[in-house]
Amino acid sequence: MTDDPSSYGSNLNMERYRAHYGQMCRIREFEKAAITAAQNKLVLGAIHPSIGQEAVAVGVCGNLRRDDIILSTHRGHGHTMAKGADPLAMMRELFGRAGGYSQGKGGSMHIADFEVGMLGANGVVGANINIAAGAAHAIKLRGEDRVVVCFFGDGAINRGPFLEGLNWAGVFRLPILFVCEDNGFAATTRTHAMTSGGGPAARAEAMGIAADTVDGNDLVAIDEMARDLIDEARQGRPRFLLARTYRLTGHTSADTAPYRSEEEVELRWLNDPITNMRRILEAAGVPGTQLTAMAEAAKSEMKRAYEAAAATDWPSRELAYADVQDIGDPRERAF
Amino acid sequence: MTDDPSSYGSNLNMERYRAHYGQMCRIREFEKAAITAAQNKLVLGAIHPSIGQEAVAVGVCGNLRRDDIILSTHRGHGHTMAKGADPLAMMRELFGRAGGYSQGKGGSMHIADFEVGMLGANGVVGANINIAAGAAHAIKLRGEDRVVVCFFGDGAINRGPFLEGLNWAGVFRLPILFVCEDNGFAATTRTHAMTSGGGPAARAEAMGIAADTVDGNDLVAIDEMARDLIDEARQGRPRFLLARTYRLTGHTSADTAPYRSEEEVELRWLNDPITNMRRILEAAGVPGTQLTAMAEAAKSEMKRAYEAAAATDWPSRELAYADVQDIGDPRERAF
Amino acid sequence: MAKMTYIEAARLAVAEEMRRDPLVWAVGEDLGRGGVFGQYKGLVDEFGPERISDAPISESCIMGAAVGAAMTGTRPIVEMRFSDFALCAVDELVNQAAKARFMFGGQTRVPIVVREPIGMWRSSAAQHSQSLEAWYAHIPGLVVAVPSTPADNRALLKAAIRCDDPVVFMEHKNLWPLEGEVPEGDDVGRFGKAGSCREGCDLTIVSWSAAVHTAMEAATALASEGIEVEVLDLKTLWPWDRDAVLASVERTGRLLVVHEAVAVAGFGAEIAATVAEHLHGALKAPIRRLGAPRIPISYAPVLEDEVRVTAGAVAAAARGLMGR
Amino acid sequence: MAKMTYIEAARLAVAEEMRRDPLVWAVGEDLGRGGVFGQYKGLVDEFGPERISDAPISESCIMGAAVGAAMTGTRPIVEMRFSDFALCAVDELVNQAAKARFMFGGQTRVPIVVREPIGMWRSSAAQHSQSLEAWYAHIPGLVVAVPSTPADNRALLKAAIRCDDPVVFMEHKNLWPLEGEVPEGDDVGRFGKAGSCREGCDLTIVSWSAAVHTAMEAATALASEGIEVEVLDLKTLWPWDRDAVLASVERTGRLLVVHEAVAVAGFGAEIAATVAEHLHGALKAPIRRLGAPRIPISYAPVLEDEVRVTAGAVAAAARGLMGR
Ligand SMILES: Cc1ncc(C[n+]2csc(CCOP(=O)(O)OP(=O)(O)O)c2C)c(N)n1
Ligand SMILES: Cc1ncc(C[n+]2csc(CCOP(=O)(O)OP(=O)(O)O)c2C)c(N)n1
Ligand SMILES: [Mg+2]
Ligand SMILES: [Mg+2]
Repeated sequence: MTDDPSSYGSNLNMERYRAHYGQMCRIREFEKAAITAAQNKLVLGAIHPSIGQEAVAVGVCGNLRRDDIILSTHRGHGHTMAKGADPLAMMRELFGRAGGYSQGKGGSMHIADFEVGMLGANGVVGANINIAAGAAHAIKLRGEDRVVVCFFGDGAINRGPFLEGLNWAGVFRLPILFVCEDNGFAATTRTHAMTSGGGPAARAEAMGIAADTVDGNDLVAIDEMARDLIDEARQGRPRFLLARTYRLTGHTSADTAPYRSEEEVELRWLNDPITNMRRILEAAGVPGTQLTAMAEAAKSEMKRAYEAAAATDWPSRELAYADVQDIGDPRERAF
Repeated sequence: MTDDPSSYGSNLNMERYRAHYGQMCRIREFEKAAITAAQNKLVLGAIHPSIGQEAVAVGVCGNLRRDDIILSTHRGHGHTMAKGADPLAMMRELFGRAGGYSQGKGGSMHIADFEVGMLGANGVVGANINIAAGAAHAIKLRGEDRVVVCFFGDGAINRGPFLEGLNWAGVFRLPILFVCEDNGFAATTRTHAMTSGGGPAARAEAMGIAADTVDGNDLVAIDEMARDLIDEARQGRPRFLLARTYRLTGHTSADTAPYRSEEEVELRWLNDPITNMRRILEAAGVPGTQLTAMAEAAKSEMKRAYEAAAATDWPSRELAYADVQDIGDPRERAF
Repeated sequence: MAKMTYIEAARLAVAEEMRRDPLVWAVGEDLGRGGVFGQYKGLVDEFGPERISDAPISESCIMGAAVGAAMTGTRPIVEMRFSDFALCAVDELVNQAAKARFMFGGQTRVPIVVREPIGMWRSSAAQHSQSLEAWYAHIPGLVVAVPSTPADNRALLKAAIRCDDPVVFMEHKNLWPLEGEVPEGDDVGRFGKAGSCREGCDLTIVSWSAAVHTAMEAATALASEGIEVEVLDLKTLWPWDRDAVLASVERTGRLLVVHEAVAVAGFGAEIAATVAEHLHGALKAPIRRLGAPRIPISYAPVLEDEVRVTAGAVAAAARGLMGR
Repeated sequence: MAKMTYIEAARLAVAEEMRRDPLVWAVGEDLGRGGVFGQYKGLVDEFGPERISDAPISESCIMGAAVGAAMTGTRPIVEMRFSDFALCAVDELVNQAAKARFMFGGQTRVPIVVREPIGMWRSSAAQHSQSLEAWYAHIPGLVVAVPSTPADNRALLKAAIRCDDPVVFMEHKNLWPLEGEVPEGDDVGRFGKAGSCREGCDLTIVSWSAAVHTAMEAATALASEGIEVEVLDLKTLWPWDRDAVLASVERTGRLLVVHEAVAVAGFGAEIAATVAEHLHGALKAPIRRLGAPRIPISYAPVLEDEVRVTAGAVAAAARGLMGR
């Protein structure tokens, strides 16, 4: 975050950031509702909240066109919503209901909305990196001017696909921006304890992918940097953005995170990206009441999504056999 | 190579380098014999000669103790012999005969002599890197002062295990030296065309493994650098050595390498590491006749190995069922 | 005898073997905080972070390093978290661990235990629910264990740790909280020895892992209808207790194989084929297999259940074989 | 009809499909120089290095990038060089390619063809000789093709390239030089349709890939002894032509499955189990399977041959089933 919020002053694009503030609130409220739903056993699978990391999703995706592509991780709600997905279809997916983005077949960890270019969260850490490289490869082969953004965590840089995918992007000069959200943790482990060397940006640079670092809790900074990097990437110059942030919740909604102190977390809450943005907007003259109203609107939107999802039917059993493959009968059971 | 051979002058440890010269000649002659054997259909599987790269094997392994460990690649004859393996048992292995190091079950691509700490060539590019890290991990757990050297090619740096294994070595501070033999090629591909960024050393540095670069055709330089790096590694400071060299033959003995010009190869022959060493030794006063005699001795040693291998029996058929595993009957065939 | 859960039994096995043999160590992500399911809870306090070692998210290196560490005189327990993630380390397991001893002519051995929790666990979806035991049974060099009870989990895990072969050790996630009696003393399991969970003369059900409990539930229901089912728990798939299966089917004349994995090319096929080969003529009814249809596992409970082999389905199949 | 080799037929199929559809492209190591066996020889001249693309030694990324490129409207042909190296990319194939369409509720498809040359090829040893077709048949979402002739290689490869599902396409390395007639015109194969290589009333042999030729050699020898064998070439294992197999075995009353892969948990078990389930009572002899013993493949010819299923072994098994 910027120490002096007023430093953005009157140059601030007020409309843009007010909208972004609203988007961050929506993501926050969506995830809070999802956590409640998990507690109430309405969401049965694991969910990984991105609370505290919303600025990265919103700041980056705010610079993408609808036909641009993103790939995400297990912690994908924010990216998905920031790319334009509908929270009700997302909530239904988390609830495993009809009308969910994937008919309830994927759940939170496989949330996706191909219509808005969100090509999927992924249950395998790092697997999205190669897939993203391939999406960018296809864009290049087809001579399009779309761009791909691949989000992943600081833990993912220790998996082979990080090397293979970045090298691939560099060799084929693909239109892709890699965004590493460094939230300090890989599940219950402090990532730095299991990472040797200079970290994500140093590794990217060594692979020929120019890397920039940004305060991941400062939406304005992310927005400005992402704009430039996405422009670059669109020209076939792959780029890397390291966003330093913090995971304010446990790894999953069920994780009480006993491996870190309450003081640590409390301190980090002082750097909440949503509060940061609010402070900047207020300093720039946006009335606090207006911002509070936006936050409230987000809350009731997600409450409605929760209730609507809870009232939605289960998917039809027949769907279990749909979309497996064209060839061969998926019902084949030995008998 | 050193431009001015006489620069090593009288500081040269004559005995040491005379022995190393002999060792390089032995490796060269072993591989020439193996190529002949392949042409004569006595060696049936693929062989990957290291002709032109002998200085790396000899220079590095010359600084290891017998109880130190090496891991190698598909191009492993030189490393194996330099670590102290017996050429006859190696030749028998290449011929698929009884008394081969692995009873003829592995062949060239899986050549190994665990007695001298040579824990295997590997048919999967890059797979040896993680295995080597694990060997070093065991050494550390057991509190021993042994060291591991892992050889691999420039092509291997584009596989995930390169990242995972180097990170592992850095995180656990393991006694390991990574040696990348950059011979310019990955099979029929010029490696640089498929490699993004600053190459092997830059990647290693980014992973926190200090990297040095050496002329891979200059045995003296390699010897001196390897000595220091192995000392470092033995203290639990993993190190990386990039040796720039050239593959004077095709990728396999059957590859005529039409993808590069004869002129290119001829030029590279002028930098043959064995000739280089000979020039240095002669400049330091070793009589050429003595060196020629050593080369001749190597040749006849390998001729004898060839003939002895050719005269050796096949392994007993029973061995097909030996050393599969302790548990369960490997003969189990459905019937 | 002590009552404990499946997960406690596993923890006990690891602790006992680590006390016995200082060369045993475990490595995987988050182990210092107990592992993703708490399988390693508290062990770091007793054995320290070198022997209960955290790892980067590097499945290939976790597996590959274990291979090298095993060749160099230690006995690593490899934690893969979900068997699905072990698919990031197949070269290391199949091309390296399984083949090294043979390929190097007996110069080395690779005593690793690869823990790969399998199976459906409510709404874990397609990438966290698979049961691929048939794959590893197909690979020369590997041992495959699939325990169904706390006692077996302890005994077989101890055996796996002592074994000089690479062992793929598949615990079922749904069984973690299952309670059962576990013998006192140094109870070390035997690979390739099936357990008879129930005797019966009408029909043999062969099963393993969590499906054993489904089979038992069905058998109880069937008994009340006068159908006496023999339930065999294979416990390990390589080696598998062919003799026990053949002896039982010879007696009952009927075989039903029940497993959670996809039926097509599942390990049930191996058992069915073997029995068909050996007991032609002795069978009173066609062999049957029950497994999942060939669809990925869904997130939504109602769709997830569609791949489940239920006690009802087992009982129905059994009745069919009895001509009822 | 034109006479050509198995490898030429594959090259032709790729060229034809790439001409037809500009979204088809191929990617793998060394493709610009024709690929490791020359399967792509000359193609770069016609289609350029973007569509016949070299790749770094990055099997995971070759496979993973193909998944992303397929989701983004292209049709990649993935070259894995040896099926053994595809074990470096199993997550990408099994957790990603095979499941994406289902897991995302039909929002996407992954039309990739994964070429994985299989099988023994003199003295290639344990890491370059495997036949793991049974693995992929077990995975929902995958199609598995195992052609045995030049004509089928062309026709099925064309079908695979046109297919919207991920197809694991396993060519046998020993068949590259095999010559055969290949139809003119746009001959596109059908998945799940077995071929009858020879008719006979005494015994059905079911086989695929190179083993079909072994089976045919045995059948010829058996004919001279008065045993008339029907030889079915499955051509694809998922789907496999169950109807053709059941119809044939119903006629002959005897089944022998012959494949090169390890017998234990091989795909032969699926066929044997299915036949046992469906044709109980119609069988005149026990079902038999012939496959490799559960040992890794050796380098030394004499040991390598130990895992080979020979025509002699097939004939002996057939005689056994005929009670001779
Ligand atoms: C290949 C693989 N290994 C392990 C896991 C289990 N896992 C899920 S999330 C996670 C931590 C990921 O850390 P990071 O990449 O930093 O992302 P974050 O959770 O912090 O967003 C782990 C280890 C997995 N999903 N995939
Ligand atoms: C995982 C894997 N992919 C591909 C191959 C095929 N292959 C064998 S050697 C080789 C080139 C390796 O290049 P490099 O690492 O530079 O070693 P060099 O051959 O130059 O010694 C390739 C691609 C393999 N053996 N393993
Ligand atoms: Mg993180
Ligand atoms: Mg090279």
